Amino acid sequence: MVFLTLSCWIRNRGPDRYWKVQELLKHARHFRGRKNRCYSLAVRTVRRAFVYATKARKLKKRNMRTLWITRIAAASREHGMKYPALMHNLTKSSVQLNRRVISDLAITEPRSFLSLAKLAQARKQEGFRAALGDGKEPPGVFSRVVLLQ
Amino acid sequence: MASGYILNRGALTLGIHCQRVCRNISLSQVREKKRWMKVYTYLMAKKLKLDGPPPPKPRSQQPLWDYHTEVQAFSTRLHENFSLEVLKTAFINPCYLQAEQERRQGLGVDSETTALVLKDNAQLSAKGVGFTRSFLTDWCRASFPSLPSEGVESIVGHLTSSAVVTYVARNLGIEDLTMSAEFPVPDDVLHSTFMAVIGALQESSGAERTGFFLRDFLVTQLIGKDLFDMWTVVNPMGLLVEELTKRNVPLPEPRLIRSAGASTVLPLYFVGLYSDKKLLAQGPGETLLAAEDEAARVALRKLYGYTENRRPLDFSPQQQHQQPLIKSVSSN
Amino acid sequence: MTSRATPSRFLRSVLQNGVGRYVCQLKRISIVFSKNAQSSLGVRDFIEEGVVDYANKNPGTVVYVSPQSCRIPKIVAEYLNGNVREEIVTNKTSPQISELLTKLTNQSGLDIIRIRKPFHTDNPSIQGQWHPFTNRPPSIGPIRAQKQDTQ
Amino acid sequence: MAVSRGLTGLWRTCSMLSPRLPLLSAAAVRLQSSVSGGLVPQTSLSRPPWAQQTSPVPVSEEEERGRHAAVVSTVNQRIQRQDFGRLFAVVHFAGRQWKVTDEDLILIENHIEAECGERIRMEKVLLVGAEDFTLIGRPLLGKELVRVEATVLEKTESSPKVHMRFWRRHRFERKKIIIQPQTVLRINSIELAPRLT
Repeated sequence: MVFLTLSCWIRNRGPDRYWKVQELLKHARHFRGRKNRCYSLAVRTVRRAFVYATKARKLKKRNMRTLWITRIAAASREHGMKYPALMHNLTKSSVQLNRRVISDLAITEPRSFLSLAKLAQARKQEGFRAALGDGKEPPGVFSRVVLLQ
Repeated sequence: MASGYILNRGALTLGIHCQRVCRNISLSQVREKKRWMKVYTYLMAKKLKLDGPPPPKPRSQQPLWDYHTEVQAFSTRLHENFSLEVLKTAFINPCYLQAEQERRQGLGVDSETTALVLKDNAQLSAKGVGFTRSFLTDWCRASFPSLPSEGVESIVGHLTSSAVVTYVARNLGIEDLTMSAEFPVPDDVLHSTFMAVIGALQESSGAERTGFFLRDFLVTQLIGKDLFDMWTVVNPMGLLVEELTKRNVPLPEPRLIRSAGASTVLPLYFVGLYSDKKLLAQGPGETLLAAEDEAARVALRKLYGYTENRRPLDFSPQQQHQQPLIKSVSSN
Repeated sequence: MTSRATPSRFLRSVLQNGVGRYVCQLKRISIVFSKNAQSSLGVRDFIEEGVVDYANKNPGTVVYVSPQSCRIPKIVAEYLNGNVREEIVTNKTSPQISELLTKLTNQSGLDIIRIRKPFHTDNPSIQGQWHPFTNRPPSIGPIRAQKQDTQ
Repeated sequence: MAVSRGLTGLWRTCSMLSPRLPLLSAAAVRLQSSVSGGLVPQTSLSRPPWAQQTSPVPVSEEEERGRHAAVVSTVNQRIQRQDFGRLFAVVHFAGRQWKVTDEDLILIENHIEAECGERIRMEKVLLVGAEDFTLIGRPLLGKELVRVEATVLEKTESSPKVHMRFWRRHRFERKKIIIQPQTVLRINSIELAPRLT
């Protein structure tokens, strides 16, 4: 037989489900076991992987925020403050840095973070004095709660 | 046996059809699913595996290529006013001339009618090398006034080294335009071509613009580089002592200032260098010697003004180059 | 595309572009189309209307227009760092193609894959990175015993 | 009034900083933003809801003023002489805050209204720092004080992401491929002017 064109020369077999399968297996090649080559097993796993990836894009934001908070908490403890006090007092002194930047600063720019902590500390003292009245109370008084007892 | 036959046959047929396979098939195909495609892709993949990838072909020998336009676009793309004649000369390497002449002789045509009337870029290249070295040296002296001459030399050597220059040239699209005997263009040819381009720029637009060109494309490679990556100092402590005696500062005294985990597998020592009871620098290390070395390097960086948090290099565009800071701020 | 299955890179720029001057990274664009096929109708329209304007607006880009007998019209863009991108423009209208060309011009030719972090810096720390000794006064307990080693 | 509040906070921060870092003069300056000075209407958030506190610590106001002036003039002099090293800034851009320094790249998940190669100025600067001083905006630093410039490098597209939702046993499966526009910016310069008050 003489074939002048390539497409007639190559033998054709079976229906062409091949491409559809390849499209899907492309995403499954790194899986472990038979599901990286068997379509019927791969199809469910790939679907689940996509769903996980979709959900994880939201979860990542949440997880990163907790990570930043943990880091800020650790860093602020070093300067004698707790995380809630630091963030609250920074907001009160209208510093609107977000948690990502503050945790970055705590790692890469420790002196800037120190001054932020000092700022929050000063604001905290101011707040305490305001709560205690006109600020004439001696420094030995702990708080009103102690006085009431 | 059969598979070998198929492969041979495939290689023969496909080799011929390699370039125009789409066209042939699309002419002869019928409207149906292209069921032969799977086998065909397998065959092509097998062929690729057997033969290896095809040898690279210079862009100038592929279809759609107009040399004059390319050169013109090259000059406008970089916002420079090259004179095109000089620029074209800059791309012609001596090796290309030689190869071309041999090729013409091999064709057996009359040598007078086919004589090459092209100049090569040797002269421009030499000029470019000289200018680049002198400009970079001046620039280094101006930017890092306290750096000694060996340091300046090593920085200039790093910037004009073959690796950096070829990297820059490849990313500026010079490789396509270079006329060279071989392909892919060897590194030294690319290096001399880049230098020739700089020589051509100096000839057509003057030294100042060439300086800006070098600053924008070559000096930017310094960003993120450490001084001692470029300048290998074997004994930083000795250099520091030498430097301090030159400046009439008392000699440095190393002191262990902090340590942690000294008995573990991961010890950490901080060594501080004190000179006249003032802390010059401190550096960490896994052993005392390494820490001392590191501290000496930190001190040298401080002395030479090449610390990581030095003022960023000035890459402002040309028009506002001389403007003072305050003026530009108040004008907005 | 899950993140494990796809390749990724960090944010980069070609040759520190934009530090000194900005260089358009698209060096060459070739439009391959057919003179009479239906699928390249929009490309023919674009070549009549917009291609000259485009070439005038981008003098740093070489535009090749090549009519061939092909079914699938395409645009081949070559970038300064050597990457080549092919875009298939079957059955696209003239404004769509113009938009596509603008997009190709504005790109830098780096691979379009997942980018791991949305920032890149060469100087991550200006005041020196935090380490456990940063905020501690210089001499604390256990060091004194080892001071004799250094002297 | 706003300035005087700035004063009270200021000297305390400085005096606490200086004994801990004796080698280098460190200073932190609180700045009242120029924006809240009158452009923005007075709301419940523009000023803290409690009364202004006079300084309870026995330090006279003249001394406070003096200390504040000393710090401000020191920082101003350094800015005048330009002998801070590299600067970093925290800018608010495209809904996020970025800590940037010169020659940085940042990637914005949206397109912006500027051509490639154009210079833009980032005006919302929350914080500027050098090695020895930090200027903290409350919440923003003044436009005449600091100038952050950037170049638009690239306007490109993100890699395709699959958005897939699936509810088992409910015959619910949705698949969408998301490609969003992206912009790459290069920070060119961060400049400070000696306008500290």
